[in-house]
Amino acid sequence: MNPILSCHDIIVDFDGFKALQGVNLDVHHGEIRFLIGPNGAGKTTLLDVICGKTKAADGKVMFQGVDLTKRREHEIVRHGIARKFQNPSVFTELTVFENMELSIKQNRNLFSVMKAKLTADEKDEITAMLERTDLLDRAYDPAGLLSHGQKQWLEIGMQLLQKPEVLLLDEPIAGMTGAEREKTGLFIQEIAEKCAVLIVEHDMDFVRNFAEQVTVMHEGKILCEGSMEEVQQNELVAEVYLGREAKVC
Amino acid sequence: MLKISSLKAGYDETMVLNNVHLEVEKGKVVSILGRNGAGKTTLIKTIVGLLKPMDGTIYWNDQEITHELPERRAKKGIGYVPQGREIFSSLTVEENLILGFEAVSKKIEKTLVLEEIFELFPVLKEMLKRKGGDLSGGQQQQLAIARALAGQPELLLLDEPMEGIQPSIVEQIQEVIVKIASKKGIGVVLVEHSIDSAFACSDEYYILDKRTVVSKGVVKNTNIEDIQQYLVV
Amino acid sequence: MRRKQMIYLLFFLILLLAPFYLTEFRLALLGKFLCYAIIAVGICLIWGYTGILSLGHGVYFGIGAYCMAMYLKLEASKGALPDFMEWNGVQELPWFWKPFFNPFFSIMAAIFIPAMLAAVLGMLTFKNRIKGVYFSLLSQAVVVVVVTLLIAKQDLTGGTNGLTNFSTVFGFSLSSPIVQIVLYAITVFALFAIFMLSVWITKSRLGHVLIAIRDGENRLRFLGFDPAVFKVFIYSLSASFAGIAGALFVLQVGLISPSMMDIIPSIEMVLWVAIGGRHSLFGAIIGAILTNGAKSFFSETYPDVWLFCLGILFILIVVFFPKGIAGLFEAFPKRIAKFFEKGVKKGESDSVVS
Amino acid sequence: MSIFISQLFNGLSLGSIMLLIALGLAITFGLMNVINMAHGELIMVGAYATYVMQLIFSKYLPENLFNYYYFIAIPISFLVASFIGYLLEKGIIRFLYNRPTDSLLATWGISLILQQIARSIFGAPNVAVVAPAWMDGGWQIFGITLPYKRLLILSLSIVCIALLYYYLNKTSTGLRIRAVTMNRNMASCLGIFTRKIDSLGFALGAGLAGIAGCSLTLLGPIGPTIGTYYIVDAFMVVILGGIGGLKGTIIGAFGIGMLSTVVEYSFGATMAKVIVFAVIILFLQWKPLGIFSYRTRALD
Amino acid sequence: SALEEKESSDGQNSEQNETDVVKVGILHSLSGTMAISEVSLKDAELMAIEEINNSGGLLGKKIEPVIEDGASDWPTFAEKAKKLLQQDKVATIFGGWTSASRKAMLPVVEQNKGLLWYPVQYEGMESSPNIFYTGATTNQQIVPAVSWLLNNKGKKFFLIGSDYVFPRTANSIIKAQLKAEGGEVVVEEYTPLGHTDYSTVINKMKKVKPDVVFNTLNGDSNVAFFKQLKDAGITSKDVTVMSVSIAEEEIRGIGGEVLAGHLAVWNYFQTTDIPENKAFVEKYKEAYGEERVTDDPIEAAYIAVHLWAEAVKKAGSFEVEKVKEAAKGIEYKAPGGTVKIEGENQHLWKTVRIGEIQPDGQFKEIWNSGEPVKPDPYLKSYSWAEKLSKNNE
Ligand SMILES: Nc1ncnc2c1ncn2[C@@H]1O[C@H](COP(=O)(O)OP(=O)(O)OP(=O)(O)O)[C@@H](O)[C@H]1O
Ligand SMILES: Nc1ncnc2c1ncn2[C@@H]1O[C@H](COP(=O)(O)OP(=O)(O)OP(=O)(O)O)[C@@H](O)[C@H]1O
Ligand SMILES: NC(N)=O
Ligand SMILES: [Mg+2]
Ligand SMILES: [Mg+2]
Repeated sequence: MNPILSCHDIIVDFDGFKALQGVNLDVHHGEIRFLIGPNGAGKTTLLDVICGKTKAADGKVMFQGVDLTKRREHEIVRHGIARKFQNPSVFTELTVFENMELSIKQNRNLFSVMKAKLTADEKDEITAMLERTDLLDRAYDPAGLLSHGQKQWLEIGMQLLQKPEVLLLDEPIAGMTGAEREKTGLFIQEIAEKCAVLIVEHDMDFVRNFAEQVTVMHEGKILCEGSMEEVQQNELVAEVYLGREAKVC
Repeated sequence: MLKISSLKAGYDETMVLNNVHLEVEKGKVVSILGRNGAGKTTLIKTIVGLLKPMDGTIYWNDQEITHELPERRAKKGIGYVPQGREIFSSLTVEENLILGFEAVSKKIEKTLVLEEIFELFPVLKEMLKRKGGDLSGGQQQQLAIARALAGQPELLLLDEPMEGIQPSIVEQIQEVIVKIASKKGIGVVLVEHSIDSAFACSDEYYILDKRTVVSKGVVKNTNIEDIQQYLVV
Repeated sequence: MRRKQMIYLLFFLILLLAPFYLTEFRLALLGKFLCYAIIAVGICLIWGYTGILSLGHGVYFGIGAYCMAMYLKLEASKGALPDFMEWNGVQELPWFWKPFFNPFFSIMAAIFIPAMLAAVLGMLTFKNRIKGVYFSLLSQAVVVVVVTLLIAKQDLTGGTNGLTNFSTVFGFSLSSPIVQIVLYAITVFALFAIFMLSVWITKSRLGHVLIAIRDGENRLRFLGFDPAVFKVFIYSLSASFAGIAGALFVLQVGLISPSMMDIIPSIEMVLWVAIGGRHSLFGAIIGAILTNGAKSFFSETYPDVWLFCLGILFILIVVFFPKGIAGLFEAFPKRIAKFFEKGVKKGESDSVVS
Repeated sequence: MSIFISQLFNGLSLGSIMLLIALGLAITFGLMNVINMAHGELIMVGAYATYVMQLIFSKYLPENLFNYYYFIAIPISFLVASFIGYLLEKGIIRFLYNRPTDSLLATWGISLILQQIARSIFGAPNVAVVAPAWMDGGWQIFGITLPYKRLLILSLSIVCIALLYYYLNKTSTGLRIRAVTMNRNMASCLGIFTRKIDSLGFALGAGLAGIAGCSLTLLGPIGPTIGTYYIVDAFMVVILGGIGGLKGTIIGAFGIGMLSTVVEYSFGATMAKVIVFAVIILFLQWKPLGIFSYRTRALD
Repeated sequence: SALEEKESSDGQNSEQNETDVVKVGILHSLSGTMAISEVSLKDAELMAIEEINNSGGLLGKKIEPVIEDGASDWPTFAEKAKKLLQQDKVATIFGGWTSASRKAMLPVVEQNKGLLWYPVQYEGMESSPNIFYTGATTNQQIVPAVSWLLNNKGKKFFLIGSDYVFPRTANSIIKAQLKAEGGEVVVEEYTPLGHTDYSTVINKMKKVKPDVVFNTLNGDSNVAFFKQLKDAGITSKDVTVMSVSIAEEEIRGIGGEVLAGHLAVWNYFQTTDIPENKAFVEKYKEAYGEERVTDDPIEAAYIAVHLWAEAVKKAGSFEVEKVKEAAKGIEYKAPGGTVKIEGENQHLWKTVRIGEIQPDGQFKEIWNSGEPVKPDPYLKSYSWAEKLSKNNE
């Protein structure tokens, strides 16, 4: 099977500091791929490159045969790549509902937006998403009033409403309680039936529970790839990243 | 040394906390648990002074500080690691750390303190000249903790400090928390989402829900299953 | 909701009936203020809703006004060269003046030239992601450029004197009270139409996109929207509102000069909206009318100290009532009580959370 | 050739004036994020302070001291302007941190009021500041005259920038100022007395405006509305240089100074103004955050 | 209301006969950049009004001034003029300084059939039936100054002016005149209003070494220009600067010693040595302070009030049409010498004077025209000006 998204030899250079030094990564449809690695390994930077926020000094990002490297952010999103940031970023002055309304898959050019009316289908869709993210009773509150965790949920919900082909999640469960993590994990599994999910996460329990494929990054390079068990065996991974945890299991 | 009674706090019109009582003793690690939006951050912000309480009192070493400014509280020994890190993004890592010393009024050997910190977080030493904002998420989190430690606090307030930090360092931090609490006699308030990691390093726990403390106790005597219910969504 | 609509309707009705209860002079003043209110609605759209602070709307107002004024000047010159051209040694009517013999062209130009200029400027700056204060100050630089050029090319533009001394519009004498009343009525209708259009925009999904841009345009990019396109659109729209206001202004006031497009008037335009309430279109209208009313009143009553009064009024409103008059009506009693408690901390609560 | 050299000097001189008028703004606006439209009026305050010093010296002090009044006037205008800045901060500005657009509007109101106050105290017409006799004339070199006053202003601006650079980057108060202006809440949680630092920062910026005013008395008019002549230029320098750093402000100031003089020589002052502003507008298209700017990784 | 007012607006001034005061409007910039100059005009006009009131008023009525602030903003001038005429129903307005403010008020006074007295020298090319011009027009200031300079100083002229209407028009007149009379313009420079750096202009001046600098800069820029000229080591001995907008009031804001030796052309100086002026200066200083000075626009504003009063007395009425008719040919002993209202264009016959600035800030008159010069706003009597004025009338 062809990868839906593939990165070739990505190099990112911040004024001399090479945050990524030739990263190759393939993501396939319907896969949940975890990206782990020490702080500063370049995980966020890689996501930034894929979604167009950071420009690579060299290398190529291919998505379903299209070269995304030179595209602008919103074009990349329209191709079907959604991104959730490490810090929750929602529109604080819009209500939760309106946040979601803007996120549904729709024609986003000026004139379509001008004419757009909320259809019954869209409304159902949003309501369903509100329910799943436990925000139904806050639907008409400004998103700015939500707590950190609630914003995280809202943002995940928003990204899903876009019906992406590839979903990039940067530490999605940060700040969530155990039960919520579980719920999010299941949620992600469900999502992965329809699209590929690329997740950056530091919580090993979570990774163990939900990972199919794990990619470990270190110092701007891919260190190794495989299932969680395989990865754990790797000495270097244990040393630079997992610490004692590796031994526990 | 910290005693909060009948605290009522919130934002503008919305009340988030009501009738909260909390006590922290020297050398003890107290963790605060609760669902998202339960008001953990709100509580911490009220303790550091960023939020004015609507009602209730806060005592620090038997002195009332309910209405004091955050900077005064900091000088009195309350250190704070906020949720979201709040690094000074266009200052260098070094400058961020130096600012940590602001809270210290007595003379100290700053290089020694820094050495200690670098032992804990070696990355920071490598990145002294880099801008705080350029660090990765986890590096920033480490910097935020380091900055708070530099202030030699008597009470350390940590709002989800492990968020975004790689597992090996999480372990280290947990160790550090235990160590500084017991060895230096520093009180620690630790906001955590995961019971496991909270219980791994704390002595007491409080659980916030429905605007107030619904359960509290000593970690040693508590069965995790018994309190799980408060954290289920 | 209902109640609001009733208030709007009542307000426009009162405006429409003004010729029956105001003297000719006061009516002319009100007509002028309503032109300002049209600008205010446009500024409210870009500033209050979209978060674009333009300190250069005087330029669009001025261009609209000049377009109309050129027609009026040509009509007043009755086929001869406009007077100022003669004494500046211009021999022949410059090419770009010629289309303005046609009143309909002039009206269209007053609407579309500002919009086009705004679109070009917006295209450049918004696509290059210039925003916030940078954009505001840049728009100020544009004012300097345009005004300096207008003044320097006085043989073609009338220089500092601007264009004035008109006689007729469509053949009717501009000084006739009936014509003035008709022009006033047209202004009321224009304001009404522009207000309704703006209300509709803000209530639609487009309006939500605008607010999202204000909140965080980078985030919006990652929902697949191109903020630049929306910003260019709304900015041009608001420029064309200013242009319409300019055209109506010239018809009623009989004068346009570069000093009316300069930095000071441009900032004042923003102040009207700030005072009325930046997040409220209706507030913007009220703000424009009241601020200018107050200015006229103070300067008539206390010609020596009126600047003090006005300055203090600005400061008080901006500092203590950031939502302006509209905000006052929303929560008057609560604010007063709360202000003293909160003091400094107001408006800061969001920075630690984000 | 001599024209070339003297134009070069004029460019430097104009740049140094630009730098002086922008320096205070680089703090109040660049660092503290207050869009201080009253900056021009603080310049005016400095100018009037100099005028008053001159009056005092000529009326009440022995004549031979008059030659030195200017050296007293520099610190006095700094102090007077920073005191007024301090009062403004205490009374109004402190409510406006994190509300940049509101700060623009409120300081606009402040500028109206300060102008009117000046008019009530000193009258509407301009006042004359007589420079000490030794400042007349200039240094003859390469067959051209470099006026002493311009040389003085050039050196003054260099001294100011050096002191300011040292203060902001090498002292702990400087670090505090930068920290507070960046994130007031966090700074206070670290134990920095933010209110004091705020007042200090604003007073410092205002004081620098005062020095600018003092130096402008040597070259230009002194009246209630002189602030309006300099305010836009000052903002242009700061945004061209890039908010937040002094390096950019210096380059911005001298860049604008040089460009203006070059263009003015061939196209006249009016076109020079148009062209310089147009160049700034276009330059910002290319570098939207100015010559030196720092981009954070954060989304907004 | 506006609907009913249609007819009454025409005969508005008549109803004032019933009361025992007559209102007049005073409309100058009391705030903004122009306040620098205009505030003194208001003072002079108020002084004249008080004089008339103290000597029994006009036609048995006291004059009541209604003061409005034009705020250095032209539409405000239009608005306030309209207000004065329509609301306050003033018998006349005294006001304005810049040409732009006059142009803004012109259609208002014409449409409302009001009357405006404009007291400042200006660029000519205008004569509205509803305006009396008490300042100099070009042939009473610029034209004689250029002739004098050609005869006494040299042929190479350097023109420097602010970039707005008066300087540009003045310079086009000067160029035409120089062409006809054998002079030469070596440089013509304009700087934007409020410009404060003249180093480049001065450099050019050094390069071309003109005989004469003809200066039409606006108020504030003059300060910068002269200070910097002096610093560059150029004194009146090196090159004479002839100014048309620098009077005693402006000199106070620059410093006499900076300007010493340079020239200005006006119709009046504080030092003009005639008895009427002695009394005027004394009274003015008494009213507003010893440190205040009088100058040409102040005098022109002062006599405007008196000229109007004379016309009213002669007409026996405050009605605009009658006053205008009566004003023709009125002579008045002004502080600057005898003036006469020219009926043809409503300007004044005035004596032209050239003065040299002294270190104390006063003028020493070095030349005058002897006789009052007939006002010729369109320069019809000068053949070289044909092109400039061909359109007018
Ligand atoms: N603009 C920049 N300038 C300089 N260095 C940068 C910049 N942005 C990122 N870096 C550096 O690049 C490296 C990779 O950062 P990145 O954020 O991708 O790490 P990460 O893997 O996401 O880490 P974490 O798990 O802590 O979030 C870090 O060392 C960081 O300091
Ligand atoms: N700035 C604010 N203004 C108004 N309401 C707020 C604000 N910040 C938080 N809230 C509300 O206060 C409640 C408690 O928020 P808080 O941030 O204290 O929760 P938390 O327990 O820290 O949650 P999390 O685990 O998600 O961080 C939430 O319901 C939230 O909606
Ligand atoms: N009329 C003038 N001097 O503008
Ligand atoms: Mg990261
Ligand atoms: Mg929290």
